[in-house]
Amino acid sequence: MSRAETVASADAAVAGIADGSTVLVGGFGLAGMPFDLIDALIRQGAKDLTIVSNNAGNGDVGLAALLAAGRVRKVLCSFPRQADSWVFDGLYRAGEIELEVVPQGNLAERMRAAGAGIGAFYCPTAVGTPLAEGKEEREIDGRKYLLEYPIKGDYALISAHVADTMGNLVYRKTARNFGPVMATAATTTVVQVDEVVEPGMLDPEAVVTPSIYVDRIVQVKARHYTVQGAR
Amino acid sequence: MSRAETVASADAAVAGIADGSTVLVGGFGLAGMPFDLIDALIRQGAKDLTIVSNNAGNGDVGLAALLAAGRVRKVLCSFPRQADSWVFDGLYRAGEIELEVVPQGNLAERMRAAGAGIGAFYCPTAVGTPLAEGKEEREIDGRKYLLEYPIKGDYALISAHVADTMGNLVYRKTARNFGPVMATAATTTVVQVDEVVEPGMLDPEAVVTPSIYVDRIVQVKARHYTVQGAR
Amino acid sequence: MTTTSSGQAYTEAPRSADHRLTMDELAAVIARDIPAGAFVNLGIGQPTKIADHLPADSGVVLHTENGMLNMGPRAEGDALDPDLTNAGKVPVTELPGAAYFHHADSFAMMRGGHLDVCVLGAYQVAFDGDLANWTTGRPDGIPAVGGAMDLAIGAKDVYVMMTLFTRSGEPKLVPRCTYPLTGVGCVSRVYTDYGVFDVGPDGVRIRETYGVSADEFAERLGITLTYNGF
Amino acid sequence: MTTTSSGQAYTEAPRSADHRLTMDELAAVIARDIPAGAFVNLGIGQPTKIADHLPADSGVVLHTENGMLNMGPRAEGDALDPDLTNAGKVPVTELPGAAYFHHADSFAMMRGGHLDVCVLGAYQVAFDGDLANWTTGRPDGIPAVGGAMDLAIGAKDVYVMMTLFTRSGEPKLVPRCTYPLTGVGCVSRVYTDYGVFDVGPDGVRIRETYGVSADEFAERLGITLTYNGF
Repeated sequence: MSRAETVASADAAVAGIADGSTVLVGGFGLAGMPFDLIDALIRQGAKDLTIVSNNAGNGDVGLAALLAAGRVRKVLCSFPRQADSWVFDGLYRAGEIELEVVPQGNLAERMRAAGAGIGAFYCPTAVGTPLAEGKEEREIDGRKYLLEYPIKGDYALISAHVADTMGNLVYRKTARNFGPVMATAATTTVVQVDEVVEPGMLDPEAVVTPSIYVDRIVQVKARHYTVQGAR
Repeated sequence: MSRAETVASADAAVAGIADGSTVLVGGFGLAGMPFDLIDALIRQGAKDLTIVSNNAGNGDVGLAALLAAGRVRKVLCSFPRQADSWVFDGLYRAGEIELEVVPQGNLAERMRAAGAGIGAFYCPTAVGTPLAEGKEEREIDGRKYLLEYPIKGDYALISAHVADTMGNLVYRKTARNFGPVMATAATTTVVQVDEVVEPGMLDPEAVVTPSIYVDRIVQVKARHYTVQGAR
Repeated sequence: MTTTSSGQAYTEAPRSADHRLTMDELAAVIARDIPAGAFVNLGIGQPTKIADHLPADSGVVLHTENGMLNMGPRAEGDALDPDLTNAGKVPVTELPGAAYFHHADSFAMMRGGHLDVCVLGAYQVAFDGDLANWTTGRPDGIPAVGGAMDLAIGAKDVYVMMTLFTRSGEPKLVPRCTYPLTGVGCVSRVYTDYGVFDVGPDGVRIRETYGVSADEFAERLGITLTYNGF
Repeated sequence: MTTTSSGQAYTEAPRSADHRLTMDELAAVIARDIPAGAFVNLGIGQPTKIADHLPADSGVVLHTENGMLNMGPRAEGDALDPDLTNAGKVPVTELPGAAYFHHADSFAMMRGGHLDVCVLGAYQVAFDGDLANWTTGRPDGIPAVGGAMDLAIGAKDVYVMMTLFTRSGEPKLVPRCTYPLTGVGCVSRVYTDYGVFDVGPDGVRIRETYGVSADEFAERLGITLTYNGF
């Protein structure tokens, strides 16, 4: 990937996402959710998308709004069902959306494998459970493992705290969650940030996502989500 | 692992390492090499050791001194042969030490797998080369991979820049190298640092090795190695 | 009646002795059993209560799988930060010595066996340590596993905190789980309102009971328990 | 004589035209071919010279596999720091926008195909792109692979920089490697003092020559080359 491009709007940031794309969407619940990019994706119009994200939308914003707009064919996630996942719940019950449930750690590790050039890996999670069905099992040193394959994205849409113009990223607290992993696993990584600074302004020891993983950067206005647990 | 212990001397830090242990030793050449811990290990006397490290000693210090003391049965490393690896070279040619050569990225990834509870992984490195001998090959999505197994240590001896008393670590520049990976892959991780600070003094966003991976911390005097390339 | 398994001496006993425990009392019992300085993940729901009962000087470090070590108590007022939540998406705080990491690193930490204790809720636990806590398997349900299967294998010791019986009186500590499994043989101890049990390859062993005799257990759980200390 | 493959237009040509190139001239040719803004790993030895020929405004970001992006030039004087070296253990500097990471992350970056170009030295390259650059296989040698096998598969394009012939006149671009392999079919282009060649599943294609005709290549390399542009 050549050097990251800083674009002027979220619309420019999501340009070119084709129908049928696999899009990795950052966030754990609302923390780290790239709201502006998702809103732009809704305006952009790409449909028949496969979305990989930890959840399947909360309330009526972000991922939930994308689902409500009818753009998503399939969701790979660990935890679709939440108190405020009514949009997904309705689509799923109506048979209008496919769901693949992946244990949360496997979701992260399978994207990490995609980014790291690992062909597959043996993982102990879910051995002996219904989610082991159809997976190859192997015993290594007396412990059982399942063979897990990489999850690669055409695009990753993530949110970070500060980017430099080269594409180095730092995050804030637990909003870091899936962002750094997704950035490595997509052909094109698009990030929305609170602030863009010049190279040299971020501590090279504290960079979490190195510039090589970032393709497009857009600075957005202060986040407009609320604290869920505080409702 | 319960909370890290800050000990008063390098000798206290390496106490209990048994004969026949597998010891992961940080450093890439001299950068990040835990000199004080290795010197203490020589005094401590453990023998018949298996050492996992990127190199097999430089000059007559550090790992080279441990080898020269006759304490090492086997070395797993990526690059034993260097301009100043005369100690290893002599032992190897005399048949007094075993060598397993592992590609550098596999060395890191196999230790990462040990730390991450991955049973084995398919890696494209070394396919079709002499280092593929005896390894299981598998084609996934049209590409060939070799099955690689974790490398776990009884101890890791590493060097970092600053620790807090809980065991959180930050490193300096490319001296980071294998330290963070080895810290995850050993039953007991021992770290020598330039400085120990109170919890709260390190930026939680910039911690590289979280406290859970560290068992013993010892503060040492300024490093006494020189810049190789500057000779 | 309070009993403990042989060889186990409790100097503190912050529990009721002659009636079943409330979930809050049970949380205190579990907090008592967590070793000082341990690295611990408390599952969402009831297990989060355990944090409130850890002594201030316990040195216990809490992990939350959404990417943090040394998590502090629930955030209130000005401390509320949408970027800082626990795995249940509840706003929390950070303690001095905290560290943040991404999801792959966080689950590597669990899967790699670095946590000392993980405490989870459950629908059912089998005598051999099998765990069912992610789905009731109802055909109209939406499957959602979250981190349950990762947590089930994600610590040296996996404890379960649950009521011993369902609302309709069915035992939840069972010879064999009838609900879909979360993990196989992964639970080592079960804390319930009526007693504490070690489970595993050797079957169930009673550690403590609260207001119920061993005979009553045998009758109500439908099995004869192996136990020490009575 | 200078030729280029069809469809390839070079606006800059910092090379000698009628004699074989020095390694320094060859480094300039490679620098010319590296796209602006590319992420590049330069192997130890000759390839490190390429950095000296990159234009100041190229925006090329150098990776060193011992854990750094946006590595700067070799360190001198006060800038010498034993904690900051390249993969050849030579002290280097950091440029604004640098980032440090550990070895597993660094090799994940390579193995995952994120680097645009990697330039390596070689003992031999086969027409189909096989690479031999880690050992001569001598029985008295000490095997040492370092990052060679990881680098061989560690970029979208793997280029080789080498003399076309050994000191004793044997071609190093060969129908089939006789030295132990570093990687299979991994090289896409070979830069030599006598010319530049694309290699791969379709065989060798001459891109440029320096002081040698295609017929001479055919004779000296012992094969008939497929080429464009003559």
